[in-house]
Amino acid sequence: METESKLMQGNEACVMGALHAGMRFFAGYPITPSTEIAELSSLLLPKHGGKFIQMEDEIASMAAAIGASIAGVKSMTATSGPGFSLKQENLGYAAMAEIPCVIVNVQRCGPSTGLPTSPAQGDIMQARWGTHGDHPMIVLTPSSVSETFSLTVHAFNLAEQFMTPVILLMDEVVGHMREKVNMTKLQSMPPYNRRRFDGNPDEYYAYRPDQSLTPALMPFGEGYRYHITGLYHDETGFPTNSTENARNQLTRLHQKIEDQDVLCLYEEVNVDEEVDLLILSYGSTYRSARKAARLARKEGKNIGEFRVISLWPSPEEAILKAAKRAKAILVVEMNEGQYVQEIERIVKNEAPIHFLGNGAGELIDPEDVYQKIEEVLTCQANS
Amino acid sequence: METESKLMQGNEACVMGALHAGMRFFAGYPITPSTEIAELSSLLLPKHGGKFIQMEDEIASMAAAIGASIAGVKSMTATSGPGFSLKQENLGYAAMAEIPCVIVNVQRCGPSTGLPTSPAQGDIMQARWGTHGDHPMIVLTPSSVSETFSLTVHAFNLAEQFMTPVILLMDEVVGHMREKVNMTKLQSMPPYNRRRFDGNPDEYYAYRPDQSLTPALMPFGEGYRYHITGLYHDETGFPTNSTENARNQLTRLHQKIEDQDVLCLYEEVNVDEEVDLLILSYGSTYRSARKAARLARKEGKNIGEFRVISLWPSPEEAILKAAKRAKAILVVEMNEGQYVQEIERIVKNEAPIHFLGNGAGELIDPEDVYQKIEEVLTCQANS
Amino acid sequence: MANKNVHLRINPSWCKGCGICVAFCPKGVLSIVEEKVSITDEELCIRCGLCEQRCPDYAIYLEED
Amino acid sequence: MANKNVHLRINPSWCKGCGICVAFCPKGVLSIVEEKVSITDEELCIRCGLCEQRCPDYAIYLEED
Amino acid sequence: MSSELITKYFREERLPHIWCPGCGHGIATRAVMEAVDRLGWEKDDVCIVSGIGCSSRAPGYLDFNTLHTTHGRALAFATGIKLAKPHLHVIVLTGDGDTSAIGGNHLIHAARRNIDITTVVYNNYIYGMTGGQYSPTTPFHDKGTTAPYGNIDQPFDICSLAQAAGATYVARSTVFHAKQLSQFVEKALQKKGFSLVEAISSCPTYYGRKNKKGSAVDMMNFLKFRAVPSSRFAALSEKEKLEHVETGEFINRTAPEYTESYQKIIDLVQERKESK
Amino acid sequence: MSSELITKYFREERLPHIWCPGCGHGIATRAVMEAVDRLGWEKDDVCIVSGIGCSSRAPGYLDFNTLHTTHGRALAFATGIKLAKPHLHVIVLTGDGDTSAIGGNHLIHAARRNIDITTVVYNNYIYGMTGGQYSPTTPFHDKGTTAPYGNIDQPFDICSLAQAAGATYVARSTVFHAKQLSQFVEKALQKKGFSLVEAISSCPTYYGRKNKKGSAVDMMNFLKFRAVPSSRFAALSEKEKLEHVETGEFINRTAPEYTESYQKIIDLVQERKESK
Amino acid sequence: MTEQEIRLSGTGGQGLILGGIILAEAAMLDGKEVTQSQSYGPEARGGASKAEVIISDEEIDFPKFHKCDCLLSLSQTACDKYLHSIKTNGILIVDDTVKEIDRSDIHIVRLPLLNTAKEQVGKSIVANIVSITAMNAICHYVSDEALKQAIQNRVPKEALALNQAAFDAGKELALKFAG
Amino acid sequence: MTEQEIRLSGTGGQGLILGGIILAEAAMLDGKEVTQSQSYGPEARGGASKAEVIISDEEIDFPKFHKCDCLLSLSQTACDKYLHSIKTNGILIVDDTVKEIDRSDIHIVRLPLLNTAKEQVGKSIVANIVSITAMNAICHYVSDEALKQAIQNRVPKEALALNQAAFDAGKELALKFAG
Ligand SMILES: Cc1ncc(C[n+]2csc(CCOP(=O)(O)OP(=O)(O)O)c2C)c(N)n1
Ligand SMILES: Cc1ncc(C[n+]2csc(CCOP(=O)(O)OP(=O)(O)O)c2C)c(N)n1
Ligand code: SF4
Ligand code: SF4
Ligand code: SF4
Ligand code: SF4
Ligand code: SF4
Ligand code: SF4
Ligand SMILES: [Mg+2]
Ligand SMILES: [Mg+2]
Repeated sequence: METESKLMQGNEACVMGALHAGMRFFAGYPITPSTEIAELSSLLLPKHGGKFIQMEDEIASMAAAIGASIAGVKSMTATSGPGFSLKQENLGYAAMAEIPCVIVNVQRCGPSTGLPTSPAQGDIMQARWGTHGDHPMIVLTPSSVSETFSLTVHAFNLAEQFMTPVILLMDEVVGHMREKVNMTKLQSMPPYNRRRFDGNPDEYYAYRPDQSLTPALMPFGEGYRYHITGLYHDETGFPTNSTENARNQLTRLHQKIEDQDVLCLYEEVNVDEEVDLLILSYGSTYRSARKAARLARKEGKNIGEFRVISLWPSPEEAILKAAKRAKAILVVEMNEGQYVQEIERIVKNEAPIHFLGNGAGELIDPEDVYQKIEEVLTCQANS
Repeated sequence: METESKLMQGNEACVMGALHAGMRFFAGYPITPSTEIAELSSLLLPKHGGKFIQMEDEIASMAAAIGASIAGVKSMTATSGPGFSLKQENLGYAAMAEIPCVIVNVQRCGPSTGLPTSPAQGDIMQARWGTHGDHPMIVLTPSSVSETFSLTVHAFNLAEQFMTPVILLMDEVVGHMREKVNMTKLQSMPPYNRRRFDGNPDEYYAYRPDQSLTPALMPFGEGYRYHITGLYHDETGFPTNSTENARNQLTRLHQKIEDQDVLCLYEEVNVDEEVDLLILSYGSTYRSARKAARLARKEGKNIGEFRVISLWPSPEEAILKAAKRAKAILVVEMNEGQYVQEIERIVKNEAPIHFLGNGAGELIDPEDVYQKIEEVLTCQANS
Repeated sequence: MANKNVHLRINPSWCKGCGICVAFCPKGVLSIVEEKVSITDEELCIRCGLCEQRCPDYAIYLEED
Repeated sequence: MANKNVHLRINPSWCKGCGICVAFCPKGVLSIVEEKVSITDEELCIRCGLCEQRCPDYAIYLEED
Repeated sequence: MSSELITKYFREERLPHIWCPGCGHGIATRAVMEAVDRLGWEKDDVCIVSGIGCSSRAPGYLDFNTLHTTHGRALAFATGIKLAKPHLHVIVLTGDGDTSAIGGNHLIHAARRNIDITTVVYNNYIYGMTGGQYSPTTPFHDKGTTAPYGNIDQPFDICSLAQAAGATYVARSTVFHAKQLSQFVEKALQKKGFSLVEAISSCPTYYGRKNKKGSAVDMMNFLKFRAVPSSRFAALSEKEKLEHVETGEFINRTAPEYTESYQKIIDLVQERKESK
Repeated sequence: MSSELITKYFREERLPHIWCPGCGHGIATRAVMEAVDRLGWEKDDVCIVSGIGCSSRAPGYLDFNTLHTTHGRALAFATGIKLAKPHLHVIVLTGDGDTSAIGGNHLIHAARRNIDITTVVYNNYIYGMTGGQYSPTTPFHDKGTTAPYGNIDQPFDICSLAQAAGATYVARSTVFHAKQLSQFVEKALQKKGFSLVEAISSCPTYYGRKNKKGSAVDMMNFLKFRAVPSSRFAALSEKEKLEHVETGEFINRTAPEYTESYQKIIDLVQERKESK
Repeated sequence: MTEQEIRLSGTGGQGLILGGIILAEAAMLDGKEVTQSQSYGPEARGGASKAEVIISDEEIDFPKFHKCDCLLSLSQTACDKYLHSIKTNGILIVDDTVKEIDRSDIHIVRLPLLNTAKEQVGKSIVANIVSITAMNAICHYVSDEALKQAIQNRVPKEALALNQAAFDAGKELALKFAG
Repeated sequence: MTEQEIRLSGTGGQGLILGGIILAEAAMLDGKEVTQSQSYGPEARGGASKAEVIISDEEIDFPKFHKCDCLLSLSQTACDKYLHSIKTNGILIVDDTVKEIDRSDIHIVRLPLLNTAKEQVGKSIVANIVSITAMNAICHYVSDEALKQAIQNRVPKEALALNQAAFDAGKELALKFAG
C-alpha cells in the first residue's frame, strides 16, 4: 500500500503548498468556493508559527497581506470573483511597489453574484487587466489537485524572485475535487526566498534593481529604513515627478516580467508532428479536453493538446509554434470567449480558430468537446 | 461675435452633457483629475431639481448611482483609476441586474497612485475586463471637449436603451482642457428614456426582454413590485439555479450588446483609397495623431486615420475593412500597448501593425508620431 | 378553547420540525410527530399566538373564522 | 535673554512666512520681513519654545551651544 | 395555507424559504412585517434592500420593491434609492457580517448622514451563508470555522457603533422576544432619520453547532435567558455583562434628516433662480 | 540648519515639505516626533504608515520604516505589518478623509480588534489633497467645493466612533496645543492596544479659504479659542458645544491586545504539537 | 478494472462525503487512481447530498461524470433524483425505506442500511460505513484490508470499535444478500 | 493668422488661468478656434502657475505645445522655467521685477505689470487683466471689443469698473512701450 500519497482537496493542496513554500501569513475574507483555503489556513498556520487573520473585507485582506510581506513574511490571500474585483486596487499597489504575495482566486460563476457554487473560468481577462494603469501580471492556473500544490509553491517562488504579486487562478472544480497527491515528490520543491541586500544601510537603495531588473526590498524592521509608495518613485523609494524616472520605472516593471522565458509554462501532447486539430485549454476544462482528445486519438483522429499553465504572460511563442503545426485550433474554456481572444491575437491567420465555451456555470462535458472535435474536423475536411 | 459657443472644460462638458441627457443624480468621491465633475454636479444639480451626494468611497458611489437608477432617476458617477478599480464589483452588478447608469473614468497615470496629475490611457483594457465574470461592456471615449458633451449624452442614451452601465472613458487631457463648444448644436441631441411597461402589474415580468433583448425595468415605487438581484434570475427577477436559465440569461446579456452595429462608433479620414499607413488612435492621443497625419499628408505622404470612439464593443468590421486597405497600421495610445492587442486580434495578418505608446504620464507629442510615421514608411519601403 | 372563532392552523408542507413552537407553547398544545408539528390538544390552546410569532417557517398560525 | 546658552535659530530657506510664530510669540520677538520670519529683538526671547513647537515648517528653533 | 400577514406581505409562491430548520431569520422577518402591517403602509411605497448572506435573502420573500445587492453594500444602494425617491420607505434587512464586516463603513456613514432608512440587523454572531466563519460580532473565544482555537477578535456592539456614528433611533431585541422586536422595528420605521434595530437571531446550523449551543430550541432558550433589559443590565457585574446581552431602546432623538435637508437646498437654489 | 529633533527624526533632504504655508500638518508631525523622542525608541523598530492625502504625505518626511499606501487603507496594511512583526511600533498618520471616509471601516475594525497600533488623525475638516471637498468631519453647514450651498451631512466625532468601536486609548487636541497633542500621542504610543489621537489641524488653503476663516494665523487663533477641555465642555450649552471642540483624553482602558492574543494561540497550539 | 464511477447519495448529515473519501482513500491504498467530488451550495444544505468517486487503474482525465456504474441511495429524494443516472446494467444499492423502483435495466440491491446502522450497530451516524462496506462487498472496488485501513485513518480513535462493528455489519448484510 | 501659442506664467493666485480663459473667450468672440489648458497638481499648488492658450483660424489639432509664440511671465521662477520655451523671434512679456534676461533671439518687452495693477489700478488681483490687455495691445490676438466683452462676461458686476481700469492701464502701458 502506498503511503506517501494523500487524498487531498484542491483548496487543501493550495494551503499545503503555500505552507511548504513558506507562507506564514494569510489574510482573507470568506467567500465560496475559496473558503476552505481560509479555514485550513486558520487551523494550520499557528502550528507553523504563522498567523491567520480574517479581515473586515477583501480590500483589507489584500492590504494586510501586502503589509505582512513588507515586514518580510510570505503571505497569501484567497478569494473568488466578487472579492477579486475588490482586491484590484491594492493588487496594483503591490505590482507598483513590488511587494511579493500570492493571490488565489477560486473562480466561480459570474457575472456579479452569479451562481456562487457553480464553476466557471470567467476571470481570465480580469486577472490580467483588472487593475487600472499598465503593468504586467503573473497568472498561473492548475488543472489538478497535485498541480495546485506545485503551482502554489511556484507562485510563491515567482513572487519572491520577481518581487511582484502572483495570481493563482483556480476554478471551483479544481478547488473542490479530491485527488491523489504525491507528497514526497511535491515536498521536494525548493522554496525560494527574496534576494537580500547585505551591505551597509547607508549604501542601500531599496529600489535599485539587479540584472534581473528586480529590487531587493529588505523587510521592514531589519535596520534598513526606507520608503515605499504607490506613486512613481526613484531608486530610493521616494516619489518623484520626473517623467524620465517614470518612463524607466514603467519599462522596468514591464521588462522584468514580459519576455521572461522562465515564466512561460505549458504542456503539449502529441504535437511533434502536424496535427489536424490542436485542442487548447487550461484549468479543469483541460481535463474535459484531454478526455475527449484521448478518445478521439484512440479512434484514429490526429489531435494535439496544448495546455496553458501560465495564462499571463501567455506562452506566446510556444502557442504560435504549435499553431503552425496545426490545421485548426479548438480553444475550450469555461467562459464566453476570453483566452480565445489572446489566442486569436497570437495565432493570427496561422490556423483557423474554433471555440467551445460556456460561462454560465456548467462544466464543459468531454462529450461536448468530442462532438466539437468531430464538427471541426468535418468542417476542415469539407473546406 | 458668436454667442451660441461656449469655452468649456472637458469635465464641465461632461456635466453639461449629463444634465442635458437628463441626469438628476450624481454620487461620487473626489479624485484627481475627475473632481471637477463632482464639484460642478454639486453646484448645478439642485438647480435642476436633481441631487448630488458625496459618498464615503467609490464603492458606495457606484452603489448609490445604481440605487437611484433603480428608483428611475438617471444617474452618473465619476472617478479616476484607483476609484475605477474599486467600482468594479458594483459595475458588474449593474451589468447583471441591467441597471442603466453612466460611469466616467477620467484616466490618469497609473499603475496604482502613479502620477495623479499626469495623463494616460491606461485603463482601456480594465474598462472592458475589470469585473469578474463574463459580460460585455459599452465604453466610449471622446477626443474633444465638444465630443465629451455629445458622448456623455450618448452614454446616457445607450444606458437607457440597452439597460446597462455605460463607461465614458476620458483622459486627463480631454478632461482638463478648454475648447469651444457649440451649445445650440449639442443641445439639439434628443435624450432617450428607458422603455416602460404599460400593462397591468399582474402581467409584469421585469426581466422579460423585448426584441431588442432588453428588459423594461419599471422604477421602484410606481406600482410594479418585483425583485432585483445580482444572482442569475428568471424573467420575474427571482434567483434560480436552473442551468438552462443561466445559459439563456448570459447569452442574452452578450447578444444585446455584441454585434450591435449601432454601438460601433468611429471616424475615418482619408481611407477611401489604399493608404500606405493607417494611423489608429483615440481620445486625446488622436489629437496628436491627427496633427502628425495632416502634416505628413501635406508632405505628400499617403496616410489614413482611424479614430475609435466606441472602444468596446470594438468596431471590429470597420477596423478590418480599413486595415485591408492599408499597407501598414500604426496604433498610437497613451499606454504600454493595450488597444493595439485588440487591433492585432482583429487585423490578424491583414497588415503589419506598428505601435507607439507611453503610459508613464507623458503626452505623446505630434512630433513623435510624425517621426514614427517616417520610420514605418521607410521600413515599409525597404521591405 | 379560549375563543371559538379563532382556530389554530398548521401548514405541514412548510413546517421544518424545528420544535420551537412546541417548546415555547405555554399550554403544551403542540408536539412533533414524524418531524412535523402536530396539534396534541387544541382544547388547551389559549390563542396567545406565541407559536405563530416564533415559527421561523410561518407554518403555524391562528385564523379567525 | 533668559538663557545665554540657548539660541534662537532660523532657517530662512524653509520658512514659508505663514506668520504663526510671530503671532503667538508671547514676547513679540519675531516679525515677518519680506515674506520670511525675522528676529526683531532676540533679547526679549524667553526661550519658551512655542515658536519652534508651532512652526509648521521647522524653520525656527532653539539650539544649545 | 398561511396567515393573513403572510399572505399579505410575503411572496407565498417563494415559500417555504431556504433557511434551515429553526433559523431565527424567519422569525425576524415576520416581526418586521408585523411592524409594517401596523403602520398600514402601501406595499408600493416600501422598498426593501439587502446585501448578501442568509439574512439578506429575506427581501426575496417579501412582496415589496425588493433589491438584493452585493455583499455589504445594501445601505449604499439604499441611500441612492432614498435620495432619488424620498417618498419611499426604505428598509434594509441585513446580517451581522453584511452590515458590520464588509459593510461597516456604509453603516456608520448612513447613520452619520441621518438619512431616513431603517436597518434591521439579523445578528446570528456568524457568517451563516458561507458556512460558519466568525463575524465581527462573534463573542470573544467563541468558535467559527476560521476561529478553530476560539475567536480572539473583540466583538462589535453594533448598537453603540450606530449610535456613536449618529443614528437617531437604536434598539435591540431578540427573535425570542419577537413581539418586542416588532415594536422596536415599528418605532424605527416611524423615525424620520437613520434608525437601526439589532435583532439577535440564531443560526443552529453553524454558530450553534460550532459552539455546542444545542438544538434550535436550546438556542431560543439561550436568547430568552441571555437577554437583559437596559433597566436591569447596568446593575450586572462585568462578568455577567459579558454573558448577557442588553436589550431595549438605546437612543431616540431628533436631528435634521438628510433628504429633507437636501430638499431645502433645492428649494433655496430654485427660489434664487426664479427670483433672478 | 535645523533642530536636533528634526535632524534626528526627519529626512532632512526631503524638506522643506510640500505642505502649504501655515498648514497645520507640519505642526502635528513634529508633535508626533517629540513623543517618539521622549520614548527613546529605536528608529529601526518604528514603522509609520499612511494612506493618501496631504496628511498622508507625512511618513515620507520621517526617517523610519515608512509606507505610503492606497487611499483609506493604511490601517489594513498596518495590521498586516504588526501581526507579521509584533515587535515593531506601528504608527498610522492619516487624514480625516483617509481614515473616516474611505477608510472608516478599517478604523473601526482595527479599534475593535484592539491591535497595538497608534493612529494620529490630522483632521482639517476637509479633503486638502484634492482641493477642498467636504469630508465626514466638515461641520454642518460649512462649505466645500462639493458643498457649495453648505454641507448637510452631520459630522463624525472620530473619537466617539473609535471608542464605540473598541479603541483602548482615545484623545483629542489641536495643533495650536502642540505640547498637549504631543503628550497625548506619547500616551497613545505607550498603550498596548489600539489608540487614536485626533489632532485638529488647519488647512488655510482650502478649508480656511472656502469658509472665510482668514489667514493661517487666524485659523490657529480659532483653534485656540474653539478647544475646550473635557472638564469644562460638559457645562456648555448645546449651542456652545456645536461651536467648540472638546479636547482631552476620552478613554484609557485595558483589554486583550490582538497580537498578544494571537501569540497565545500559537503557544497553545505548538505546545499541543510538542506534547503529542 | 476500467474506470468505475460511483455516486453516493442521501441527505445531508448521513456522512456520505466522508464515505466517499474513505472509499477513495481505500482505493489509493490499493494503488489505484481516484478522484472524489461532492455537491456544494444550497443543494448541500438540508436537501439532497451527493458524493462522487471515480476509481481507475489509469490516470483519470475528467473528475466528474453524469452516468454512474453504481449508485448508493439512502433517501427517497436522493433516489428519485439520481436513479436515472445509473448506466444500463449498473447497480443501485438502496436503503429499504425507499419505495419500489421502476427500472429494469439495472441491478437493484435493496438493503436495510439505515436500520442496520441504527439498530444493529447502534448509531445512525455509521450508516455511511455500513453502506460503503456493503457496496464494496458487492462491487469489489477495493480490498477489505484497504477499506479497513482507510476507515481507521479517518475516524477518531474513540470511534474505532463502533466503526469496526459497522464494517462487519455492512459486510454481513451484503453477504446475506449475495447469498 | 496661423496658430498662435501663448503661455501665461507666474505664481498661483495671480489669476493667470482666468487670464487665459478670458483671452481664449475673446478670441472665440472674434470667431477664432481656441484651446486653453493649465497646470495641475503639486505644480499648481504654491509653485509656478501656467495657463496656455492656442488661438487659430482653423480647427486645432493638438491642444498642447512645448514652444510658444508668446510668453508672459509675472515671476522670476516662472520666467526661469519657461524662458527657453519661447520660439525664436517669439515675444516675452515680462514683469519688470524679473531679472535681466539672457536670450537675444526673442523680442523682450519689460513692463511694470504687477506694479501698475497694485499702484495705478489699486488692486494686485487685476494683474492678470493688466497683463493680458498689455500683451494683446502688443500682439493683437483679439479685437479690443472682444477682449472687453470677454472681461465683462467673466468678472463679477461689482468688479467691472476695477477691471475696466485694469484694461485701460494695460493698454496704456503697452502703447507707452510701443510708442
Ligand atoms: C464581496 C463578497 N465577499 C464575500 C462574499 C461571501 N459571503 C456571502 S454572505 C457572507 C457572510 C454573510 O454573513 P451575515 O451577513 O452575517 O449573514 P448570515 O448568512 O449569517 O445571515 C459572505 C462572507 C460575497 N458574496 N461577496
Ligand atoms: C481610491 C481613491 N479615491 C480617491 C482618491 C483621491 N484622494 C486623494 S487624497 C483624498 C482626500 C484626502 O483627505 P484627507 O485624508 O482629509 O487628507 P488631507 O489632504 O485633508 O490632509 C482623496 C479623496 C485616491 N487617491 N484614491
Ligand atoms: S397559540 Fe399559544 S397556546 Fe395556542 S398553540 Fe400557540 S403557543 Fe400554544
Ligand atoms: S416552529 Fe414552525 S417549523 Fe418549527 S416545528 Fe413549529 S410549526 Fe414547525
Ligand atoms: S522662544 Fe518663545 S519667546 Fe522666544 S521667539 Fe520663540 S516664542 Fe518668542
Ligand atoms: S512659523 Fe515657521 S514658517 Fe511660519 S513664519 Fe514662522 S518660521 Fe516661518
Ligand atoms: S446557515 Fe444559519 S443563518 Fe443560514 S439559514 Fe441556516 S441556520 Fe439560518
Ligand atoms: S491643501 Fe490644506 S491640508 Fe493640504 S498642504 Fe495645503 S493647507 Fe495643508
Ligand atoms: Mg450572520
Ligand atoms: Mg483632511
